[in-house]
Amino acid sequence: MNYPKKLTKEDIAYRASIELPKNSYVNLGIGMPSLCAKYIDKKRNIRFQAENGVIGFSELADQRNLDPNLMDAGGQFLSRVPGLAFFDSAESFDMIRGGHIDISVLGGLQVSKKGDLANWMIESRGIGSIGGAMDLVGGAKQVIITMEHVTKNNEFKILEECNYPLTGEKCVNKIITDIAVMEVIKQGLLLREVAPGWNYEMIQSLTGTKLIKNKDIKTYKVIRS
Amino acid sequence: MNYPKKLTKEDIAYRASIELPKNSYVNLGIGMPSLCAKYIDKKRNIRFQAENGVIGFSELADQRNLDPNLMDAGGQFLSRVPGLAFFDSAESFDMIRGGHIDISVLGGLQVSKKGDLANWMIESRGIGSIGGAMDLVGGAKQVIITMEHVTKNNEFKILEECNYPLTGEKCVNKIITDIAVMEVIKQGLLLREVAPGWNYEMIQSLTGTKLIKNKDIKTYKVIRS
Amino acid sequence: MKELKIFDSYKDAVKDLKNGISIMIGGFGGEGGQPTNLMLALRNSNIKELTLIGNVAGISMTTGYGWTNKKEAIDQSIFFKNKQVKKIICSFPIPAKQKPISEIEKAWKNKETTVEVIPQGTLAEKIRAGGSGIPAFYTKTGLGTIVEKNKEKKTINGKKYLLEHALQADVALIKAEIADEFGNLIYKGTSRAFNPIMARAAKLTIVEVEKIIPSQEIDPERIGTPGIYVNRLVCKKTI
Amino acid sequence: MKELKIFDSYKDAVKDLKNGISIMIGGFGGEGGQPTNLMLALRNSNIKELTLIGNVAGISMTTGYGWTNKKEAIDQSIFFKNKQVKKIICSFPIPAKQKPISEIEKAWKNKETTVEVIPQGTLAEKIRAGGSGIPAFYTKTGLGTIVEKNKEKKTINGKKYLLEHALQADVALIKAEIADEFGNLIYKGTSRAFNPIMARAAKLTIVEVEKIIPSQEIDPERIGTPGIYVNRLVCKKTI
Repeated sequence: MNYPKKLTKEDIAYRASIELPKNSYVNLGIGMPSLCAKYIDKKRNIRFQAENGVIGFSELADQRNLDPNLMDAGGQFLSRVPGLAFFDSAESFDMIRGGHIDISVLGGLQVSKKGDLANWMIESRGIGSIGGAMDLVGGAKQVIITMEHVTKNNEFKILEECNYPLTGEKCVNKIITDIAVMEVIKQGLLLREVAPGWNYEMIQSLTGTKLIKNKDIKTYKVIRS
Repeated sequence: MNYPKKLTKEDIAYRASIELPKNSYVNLGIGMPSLCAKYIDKKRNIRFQAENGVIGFSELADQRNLDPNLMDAGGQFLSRVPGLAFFDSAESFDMIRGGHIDISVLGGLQVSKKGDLANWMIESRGIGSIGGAMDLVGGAKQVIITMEHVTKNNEFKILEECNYPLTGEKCVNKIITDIAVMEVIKQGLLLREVAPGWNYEMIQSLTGTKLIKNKDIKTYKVIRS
Repeated sequence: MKELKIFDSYKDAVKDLKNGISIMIGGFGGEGGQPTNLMLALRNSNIKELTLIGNVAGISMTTGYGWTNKKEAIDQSIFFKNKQVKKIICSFPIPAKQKPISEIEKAWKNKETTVEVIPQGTLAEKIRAGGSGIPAFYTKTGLGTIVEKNKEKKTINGKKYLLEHALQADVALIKAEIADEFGNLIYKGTSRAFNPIMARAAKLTIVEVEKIIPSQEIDPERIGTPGIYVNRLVCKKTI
Repeated sequence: MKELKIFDSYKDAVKDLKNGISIMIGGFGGEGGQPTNLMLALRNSNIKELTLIGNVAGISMTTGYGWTNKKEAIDQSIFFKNKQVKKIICSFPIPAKQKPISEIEKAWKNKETTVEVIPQGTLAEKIRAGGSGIPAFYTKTGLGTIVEKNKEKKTINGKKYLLEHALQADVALIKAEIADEFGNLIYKGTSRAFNPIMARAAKLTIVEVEKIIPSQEIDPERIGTPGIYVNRLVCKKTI
């Protein structure tokens, strides 16, 4: 099959940023998820939390003003904006595990049709880093996964069952990839949006599980403000 | 039996204060135990903790300078000395339950020969206040009970078994009363000191369990500095 | 996706609360850290069949406990006197002295109210667990006492412990010194007590503060409760 | 009855530690909150067969993670390179990228070190429990994953949870910004992380601080760790 151009990481991050409602508290994972922050209009009052013990940040520090005591969980230095609060690791996970975070945006290695997520270990490596991911997928009110739809070698990442070690069972609510936006519903994965030029059949051909066709499949929003 | 004069509450508190070693962290219960603080020389660096979330205090506030935000667990207002620290109730009991407090001095209604303590409810009243006592007797490294040796009606308070509801089992290390100082040892209660003019037989006659006679029974220290 | 609401009336801040709910009341006992104005508004609201959760249950009005001016003392007694309480969960319901008899003891004797007494540290940890996604934990506090009645026991590393469950509530009424417009809270001295843990353990957290200042002026290092836990702020003078 | 000891040499502060002990290392990962000078002193001490406990295990030296000057990055790799580690308990042992291969991954591949990976929130709570007299607690984190292997499960209010046990250590090496002569500690910004909970969970807590000031000058409202948990302070410039 001849496929149209896929979207960029920035497009995925922008699309994910649209999912974050006004006044929400959000934890962004390392890498692609962390790019979301760039696309948030301040008026939306979205406040980010990081596992290492900070809430209320909105932007990264200027490279000339890096403070080792003001970092996010991805190791990026933050800008000192009004309304920050700090706390230790126990309290940080009270917040996460206790169900207080509205949305967790994470990267994914594999997602199953039931919403199982694998994102912490490539089986063959035999060792991996869990970090805060298992707490986040269990604790956040909503979990959004941002990732490429298939691997570099065109292997499926959206599957009947994950074969990498799981991060969590039935924990994913939405998947945003470089070609599609899917929602996890009871019956499986509902295809809601496709990237410009793509259609259901093309997306299905790159997906390891049957996608449910929404009656109104929209085009993926890629126009950034 | 004709008994000599009993000691005062202040004498009991003074005697208990001698038990507090240099550099120790101590929690004093409401009432008689709280009087201990008066007799501590500052050089001994004894630092008091209170359940409501403060550590490092040493003295009560001047009556003209009462700050509602600087209180101990007995509802007494404290003096703002250098080195205080504040924390919430969860952390206060992490400290107590976690075994970090060296000594807890508490009042008692009854103590058994095994070191069981009853100090929170008079059975006939049917309702009582546990407060922090059960956590303190389980968490502190050493528990000292200060109380009158018998009730106002001359009923025994030191018994084979407590008949009031327990605060804790086998938790008491020392009992300091208005006539004697006893230590809880494996075999029972060891009489270590008697008030001036008192002897083993007199103390035994006011005690509901057999006291073990220390080979060297000392006279109770009542000379205050 | 909650929006923080700022009120300038205590009455308005509690007026939509319903009969039969569970309410945590912060502080320790005494004046400092107690949401006294919110409590008075709750009493005036006349909602009934409440389950109250808090450290004390009414020791100040009989003894003056923890009040700099003992004659002004207000405590949970106001709810018992007004017959609003179905049940109270606390660690210190009554003073040691039996006279004068407190409102809670009267209500308990008249079988108007159930009283559940919990060791203070266990109460604090149950509330902390309630806000932290910990459904239950083990502790040795209360072993060998009536507290262990009807509770599961478990031996861990050769020692016996009791299983204790998390405690949550519909509403928390708490007190802080300062807030900013994001709901970040600063406490003062010993007035932390049960306030920070209750803020996390309730579905709706209503906070009485002395003042609200702009977030530019609040010290992030001093925040005891981040605004994520706060739904309503009440202060007579706002920004 | 501990006496707080103040050192002006990192080497002296760790010189009596013995082979085979368990050591918690504070911070989160990266420069802020990491007791870097104490870690270097521990590496130089050459004590072996250590069990290390901490959030990370060596991601900064391969990726520059969390360092303002990435070339200066120091992390737990120094102990693996020096073959001092029997076991490490952590949440984030290795970076996602496989090249360059980190010292811990080498040591693990060579079977010199056992690596136990724990979800970060569970690790934090296990350490908190260790210092708080809570022997075990339930959490849903890790359910349905390899984390649940060999762990007890329990159904509470109709939902399944895992039993997790407390974690303690012989020694904690932690970092704070400011201390007073009682050992009260103040942290700065995101450099709290695992430091306050580790301070409570070890038999011997050694703290690296930027400065020690007289207690008259320390703000009691800002103290993150009360001195009761601190045994040793190290600072190059003391009072």
